[in-house]
Amino acid sequence: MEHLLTIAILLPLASAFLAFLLPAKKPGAIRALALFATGVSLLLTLYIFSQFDRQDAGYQFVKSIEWLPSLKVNLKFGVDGISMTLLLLVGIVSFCGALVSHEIHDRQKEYYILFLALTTGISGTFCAMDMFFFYFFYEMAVIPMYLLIGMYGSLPAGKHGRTKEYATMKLTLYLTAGAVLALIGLLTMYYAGGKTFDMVELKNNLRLAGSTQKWVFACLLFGFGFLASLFPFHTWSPLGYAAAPTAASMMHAGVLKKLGAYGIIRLALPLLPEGARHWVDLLAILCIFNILYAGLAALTQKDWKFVIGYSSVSHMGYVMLGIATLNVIGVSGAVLLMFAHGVMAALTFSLIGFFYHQTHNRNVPDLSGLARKIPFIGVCMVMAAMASSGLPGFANFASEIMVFIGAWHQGSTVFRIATICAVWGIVVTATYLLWAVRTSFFGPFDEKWNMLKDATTLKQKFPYAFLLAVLLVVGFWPRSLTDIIKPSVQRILATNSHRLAQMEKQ
Amino acid sequence: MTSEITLNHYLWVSGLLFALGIAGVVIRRNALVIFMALEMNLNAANLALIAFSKYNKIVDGQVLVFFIIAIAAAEVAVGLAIIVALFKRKQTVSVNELNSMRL
Amino acid sequence: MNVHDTLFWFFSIAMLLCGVFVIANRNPVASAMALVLMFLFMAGLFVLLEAFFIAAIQVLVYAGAVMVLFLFVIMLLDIKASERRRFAFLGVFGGIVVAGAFVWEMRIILSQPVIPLQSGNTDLSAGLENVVKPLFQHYMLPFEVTALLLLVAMVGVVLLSKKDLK
Amino acid sequence: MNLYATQLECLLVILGLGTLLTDAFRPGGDRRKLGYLLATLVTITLLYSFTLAPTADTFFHGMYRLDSFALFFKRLFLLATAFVLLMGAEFVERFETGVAEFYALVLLAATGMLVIASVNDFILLFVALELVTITFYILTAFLRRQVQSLEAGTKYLILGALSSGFTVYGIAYIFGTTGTTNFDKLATLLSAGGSGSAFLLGMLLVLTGLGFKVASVPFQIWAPDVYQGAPTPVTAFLAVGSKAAGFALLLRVMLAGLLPVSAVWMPVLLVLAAATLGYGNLGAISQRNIKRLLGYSSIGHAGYMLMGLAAGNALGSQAVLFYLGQYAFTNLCAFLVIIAVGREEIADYAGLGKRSPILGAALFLAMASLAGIPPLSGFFGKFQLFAAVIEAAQTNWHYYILAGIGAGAVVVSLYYYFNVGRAIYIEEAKDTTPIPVSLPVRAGLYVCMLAMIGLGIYQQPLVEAATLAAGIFGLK
Amino acid sequence: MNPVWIILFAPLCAAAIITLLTRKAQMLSALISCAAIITGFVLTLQLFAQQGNWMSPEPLQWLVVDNIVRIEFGATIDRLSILMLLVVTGVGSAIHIYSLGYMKGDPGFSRFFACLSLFTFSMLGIVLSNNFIQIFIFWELVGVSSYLLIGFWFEKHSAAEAGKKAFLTNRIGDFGMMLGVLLLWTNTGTFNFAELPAKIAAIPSCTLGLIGALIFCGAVGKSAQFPLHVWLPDAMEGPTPVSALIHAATMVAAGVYMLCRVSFVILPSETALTLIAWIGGITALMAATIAIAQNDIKRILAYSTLSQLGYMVMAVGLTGITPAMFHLTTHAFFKALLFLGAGSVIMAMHHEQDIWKMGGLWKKTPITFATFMIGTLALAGVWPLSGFYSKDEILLLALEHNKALFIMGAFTAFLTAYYMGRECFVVFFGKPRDKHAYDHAHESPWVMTLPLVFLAVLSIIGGWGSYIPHFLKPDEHAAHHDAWKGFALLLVPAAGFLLSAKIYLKADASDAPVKAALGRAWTWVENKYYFDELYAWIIRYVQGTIAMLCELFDRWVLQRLGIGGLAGTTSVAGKTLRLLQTGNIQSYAFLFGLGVTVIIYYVVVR
Repeated sequence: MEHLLTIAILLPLASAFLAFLLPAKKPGAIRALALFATGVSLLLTLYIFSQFDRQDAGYQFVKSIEWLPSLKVNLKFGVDGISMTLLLLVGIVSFCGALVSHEIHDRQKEYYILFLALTTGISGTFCAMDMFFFYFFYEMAVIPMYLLIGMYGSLPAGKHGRTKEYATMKLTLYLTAGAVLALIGLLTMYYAGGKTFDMVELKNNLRLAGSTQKWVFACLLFGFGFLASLFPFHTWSPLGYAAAPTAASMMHAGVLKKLGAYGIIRLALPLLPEGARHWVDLLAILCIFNILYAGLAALTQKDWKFVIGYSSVSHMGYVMLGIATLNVIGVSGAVLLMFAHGVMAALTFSLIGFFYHQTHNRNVPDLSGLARKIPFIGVCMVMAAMASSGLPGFANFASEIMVFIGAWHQGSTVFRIATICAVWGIVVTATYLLWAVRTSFFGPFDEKWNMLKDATTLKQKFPYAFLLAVLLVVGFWPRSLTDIIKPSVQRILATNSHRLAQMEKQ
Repeated sequence: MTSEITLNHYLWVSGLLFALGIAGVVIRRNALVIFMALEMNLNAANLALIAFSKYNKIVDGQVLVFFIIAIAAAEVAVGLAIIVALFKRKQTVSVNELNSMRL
Repeated sequence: MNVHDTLFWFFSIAMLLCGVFVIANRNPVASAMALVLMFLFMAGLFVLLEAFFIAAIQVLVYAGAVMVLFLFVIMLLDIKASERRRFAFLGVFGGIVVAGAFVWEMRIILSQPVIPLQSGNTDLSAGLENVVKPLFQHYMLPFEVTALLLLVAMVGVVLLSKKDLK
Repeated sequence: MNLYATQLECLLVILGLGTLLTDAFRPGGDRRKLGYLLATLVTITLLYSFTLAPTADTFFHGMYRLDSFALFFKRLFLLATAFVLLMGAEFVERFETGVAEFYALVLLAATGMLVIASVNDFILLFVALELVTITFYILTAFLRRQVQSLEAGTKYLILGALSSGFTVYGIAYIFGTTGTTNFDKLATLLSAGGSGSAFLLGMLLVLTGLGFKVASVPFQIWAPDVYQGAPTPVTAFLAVGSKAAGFALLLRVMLAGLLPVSAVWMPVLLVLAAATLGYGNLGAISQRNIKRLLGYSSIGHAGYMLMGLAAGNALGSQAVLFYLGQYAFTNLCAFLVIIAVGREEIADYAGLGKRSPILGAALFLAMASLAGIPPLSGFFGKFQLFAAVIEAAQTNWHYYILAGIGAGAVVVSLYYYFNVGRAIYIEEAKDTTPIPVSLPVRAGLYVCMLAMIGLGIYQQPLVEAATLAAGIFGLK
Repeated sequence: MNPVWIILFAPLCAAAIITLLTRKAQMLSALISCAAIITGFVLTLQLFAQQGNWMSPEPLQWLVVDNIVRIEFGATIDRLSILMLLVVTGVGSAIHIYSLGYMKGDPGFSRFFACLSLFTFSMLGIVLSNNFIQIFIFWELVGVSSYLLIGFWFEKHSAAEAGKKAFLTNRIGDFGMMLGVLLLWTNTGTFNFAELPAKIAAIPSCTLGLIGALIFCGAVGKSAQFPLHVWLPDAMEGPTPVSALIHAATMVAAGVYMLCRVSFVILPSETALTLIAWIGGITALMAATIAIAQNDIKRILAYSTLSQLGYMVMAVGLTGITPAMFHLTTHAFFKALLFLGAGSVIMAMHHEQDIWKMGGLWKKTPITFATFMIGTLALAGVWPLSGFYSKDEILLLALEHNKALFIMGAFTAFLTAYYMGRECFVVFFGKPRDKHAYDHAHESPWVMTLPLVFLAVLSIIGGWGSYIPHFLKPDEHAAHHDAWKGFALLLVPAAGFLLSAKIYLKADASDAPVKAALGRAWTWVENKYYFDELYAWIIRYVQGTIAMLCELFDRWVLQRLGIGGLAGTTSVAGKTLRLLQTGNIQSYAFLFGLGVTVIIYYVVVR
């Protein structure tokens, strides 16, 4: 029972090793293994979710293995409401990602090994209760991502001579730059917390002067901000997604990106209250840029993946805005939005992958009236676009409205302005998404796309339908997640304010 | 009759010789002469060691000089062998023609 | 000024002049000859410092063996006149800068007397015994290592100079 | 007793002399098999070394130690030697002549390194150092038909001799100003009394010599040329053995002998570490020759390790040892692949992942480990070093600057390492013929990969060994 | 289970079942959809019959975070919502049945009914909402189902474009509404309609005005008020039943309904009221003027809808909640009737919508003609049809409160009669302009005519006895205006009809005399005051420019200058450093020596 979580996290990695031993000539077996690993992981996650004690705000299913006594490193996994939500997201997206990976025909063995390693890297980060392993898994995603994009990606030529090699290198460098920046902050916290990597202990022991907190928080904020594509560190993101193969885009935009925001919520907010208070205003301003600027930039894009890429930058602005509010509703909204946007981005990228695989063209103006040939994909795409632009009924709406309320509730002028911009942002989002959907799926049918085939069998439809269903279920009943997110967020913020009070007393 | 010559005098001589050695390495392009300059460096160290040994009344300095001389001999042998081999290939001992690797 | 001091000045100045000659002379043969002289004057300084054993080795190994090797190689290679090119200005400048900087720093370092933290009481002038005995007692390991080094040098020189290639 | 302490050295000397004799008596033997045999024997020696117990005693009148630090490095050198012999065996065709001598020289150099691991006296230090260095002059110039090899040899020779001159001059001053050459006595004397500027001169000049060995700025300048020109097994030996020897000395001298004056040398190392990081990583950016790239990279890694030394705390010294340990596996892995491929231009590695999956995977993992990405051992090495620097920064904020530069270096290094990775996996091969990989090389690669991944995930064994080894300095 | 939930969720279930299961079986799908709404209608009638003994069901806690935010999912059942439920389910049922005939044979038949059911669900949701967030949720859902239905024939360029336009325009309105809701929430701490009225008084009046104005933005978008009216005429690209249901009877009225629902926010603020009244008045007049120059049978009706919505909004602005709802109800009857009639005409003419290609149809399609005439008269406000009662109440209200608005309203009424007259005369009288089409024209099947008749009856009797205002405000007797004023106002539509009859009631009628009389004004009116062009210009140049600037900033400043610059600097630094690596030993030795001296300098000398 207590090992379940560890198994759910490490199963994909173990399968990657197993796949390494399988002969490359049997891609079918490797694919089956990958599906099995991600599927079982998902089921275990769902089981853990069902057993999750909704009243308890702390970590559950904690399992600690002593790892490196000299540095006091323990392999310690546990989930609280926030991690639980995001672990669920990893399970869902990775399973669907594995499902839609049938489009890969070349070097499948390496592909699935990388994909599985990536999955463990991400879920490990979400559940690590030890800062070392948090960072370990955080960085572990770099290699698989680099190779997945480099080996299996594609970037239509001509866009200012940018190649997939350039894209993947840029992405890797950005993420690493952010990671090492965060590392400096994390290590400072390690020493200030009496040399412990354990997040729980750290919460009790950390002593940092206000002035130090300010720059340590900055390290974490911008360090993690690179991955969360915070303005102006976002430029890797659309390019990287555009170049990535379908499943990698799904994992990256859907899940990996959330690691950045998760890091801030998990480590920076509770432990560095003074720093947080110092930086939130700037963060809110950057969020405005994220939301509006990236949204407007998305308006000018022609490539479907660039549109969605900029859109995801824009959405991360909402997440960061939610975090910046430092109140329960805003931060809970941010967590829920991480989930919602993760599923939505995965859905969108998988849909793009579906038709791109057949058309080898994802330039929006070149496509027209696709809905006639691929109505199922068209319907899903419309729904994804609607979800993305915050339509009620989808999880995104519930989370976005929480972010709005939270940000408005925060009360300062900066946040009021940010909220107004954020609300306007959904108009902008709707503008470019509807344009893209309308241009490529609606309108007169272009005969050159006559060869397109729709998803007809249940097997083909499943990943898309599943992702949509998740969005709808959470959208109709957001409390299925907010009820577990809220206590944990509350706890984190309570730590934050408790520390602040302590510091003011001193 | 006391000597006006102190340890520092010897160290000065040694230091100047060492400086000459460095200068020689930088200035000369003939590998053989460079090698001679390097020998001067070692000799400067020898002188310092002997002087220290004398003024500190500790024998270790002299012992080290013994090793240095032996090693210097070996080094010269190896060095000259390499230079000869190089000359055979390139017909030159000028070090500024050794630039087949750069970037 | 006593004899010791006079000899010190003579040997030192002569040695340094020889040193200058070594690096300033464009003819390698002349450089080598100056180097021999330098070694000899150095040996003189060693004698002044009562290091007779070392002085003897200096003459034997350096002035004898090493210099012969040098001269031999110079002759062997028969470097043509074209090789004796003029000095490169930058090289000269650089050499003088570095050497000058070093000397300047030495001037500051040696502006006060160098006093050791501890000193011994070995009488070095008493004879070879005081020098050679520790060599084979205390310093057996370095001695062995040096022996290996000479072996290495031998193997290396043979290898590098072997004419035929199997 | 003394013989007991030096038994590993003795074994290597016997092996080396035996090799020379074998060559003399059986000139026509299969040199490749001889290499494998020697590699196996050295491996056995390595395994045997684990039966030795560290001791606090000194040998040879306080000159030689067989403490855990010494043993750690001895094992490291034996490991490197075994691999270099294996590489030598793979390199047989390109040597044309003197293969047995090559093995013998490698073994003798290794002997020097083993001594270096144990030095406790400047005289022994100098002699052992010269044994290693002079052997390397020969090894570097070993391919005497190739201009590059000779050129590299000449450069290494002249600059090495220059640095020897500095070292010995420095030793002279340390001896002259303290009256001793023994590290322990030195530490006692220094902690009792002050030191003048003449002593500092001596110390810095010794530092120069050691800096040369580890290729630290500003004494790094030889590294790229020599790495490129030397025969590949020798480059590997330089990168792994010689560099580790330099660090062994640096640690021993600085932490055992000169610790009382750490206030003087720590800032120097701080600056040198920063400069070394910058130089190595920036210089590597546009390299096209993989050996030269690794030369620059080795400068960069020297910078990382200097970070640990500059931090001057227990974690830092331990981290340096850990780093060296994992760096050995990583670099040996890379060089094994380079030898197996037999080409040096990075462009020649295009499509390696398809031509030979094992070589591709091994080189890619090596590059990723050098770049410091989990779950590979390089990551944990860097992590510890950064942790050490941040620890030092808690009392001296300048170390944050060092950490920042280190962070920048990590990012830059990722670029050039992944450029190699790109060639391996992303670029299309021009030449798609599969590359045969011999069984011993395959075994070696598996060992290295296993070590890289194993030490990356389960760091405890090496950390424990490193902690024990670094523990002798008694740092906090 | 409270019947309200059945009313609300039956259409959603129908939509889900059709999408997931019965998409292939077209007729079954359609019947499921019809059954759902008719069930709703029956249950609503049952509720209606209970007359005041209503129980609002226990709300679900949809989203609860601390005590700060508590968003419920509940249902308000009161007179207002029941009236609206009746309208939606009643008119909706008629239109569903009509669609069975109208959409027959369309490949997207099932999809059409699924969307229609989804729309019904959303619309009922708006009606039943008991808090602002819930109403916003359904508000958006209505928007999306409207988007889907307008773009139903998605392969038609204009349809796809119109759907997008409608959605986006609505979004702009919702933007304001969302902000208004947030502002209201910060001032009161609740979203709930039941709790809000008590807390309104505490809000400062200028804030309240702002809140009212912002919330009104939502209504502006949804009810297509000036200046966001542009989407509604384009929405006629959808199938005609959709135009009838969504863009005439129900959805566009949602804005008015919402204003009535939240009247407690609006009524206390004079500023908001004035704004609302004037926007309504302007919309009414402007739309009516545009309608006189349109040639598309549905577009004329669309502008007429705009105009009528303007009346309702104006009524709200003049504090006339009851008149607004009254007119909303009657308008739903007769406008749905008119649209369905138009649809029938279009069917008869084989999907021809240009009135100038029709003519003399009254003989061919008698039922359609008769019902259409009833609708027209009701719309024009002719006694004793329903429009007369409801419109008169508004006009008289305006007369009481604001003379200027009254004049505008009255003139609008004149224009209404005029353009409706024009449409009727051109379509049904005169000589057939397209002989071929005329010959093949035929009356629609009974599934289509039956709803026409049903709605015609409602249009006639809807206003009798002021039953609706009474139902809304049972304890308050509707202000009895002087009857003579009402009858005096009859002169206005009469004049309109007469004028249009004079111009258009002839065999070869044309716009030429009007065009000549109006001159430049005609061009303006014909081009809808160039609003579309203005907005297109704004979108292209203002938004396009900003977006382009962002893109350029991203590409050049951030990527090229920032990242490229950083990367470039790094690589230049690398290249510069490598200049040291000349390969020349002399320079190496020099650097080596220099390094040593520099270190010595810094440590020893300095």
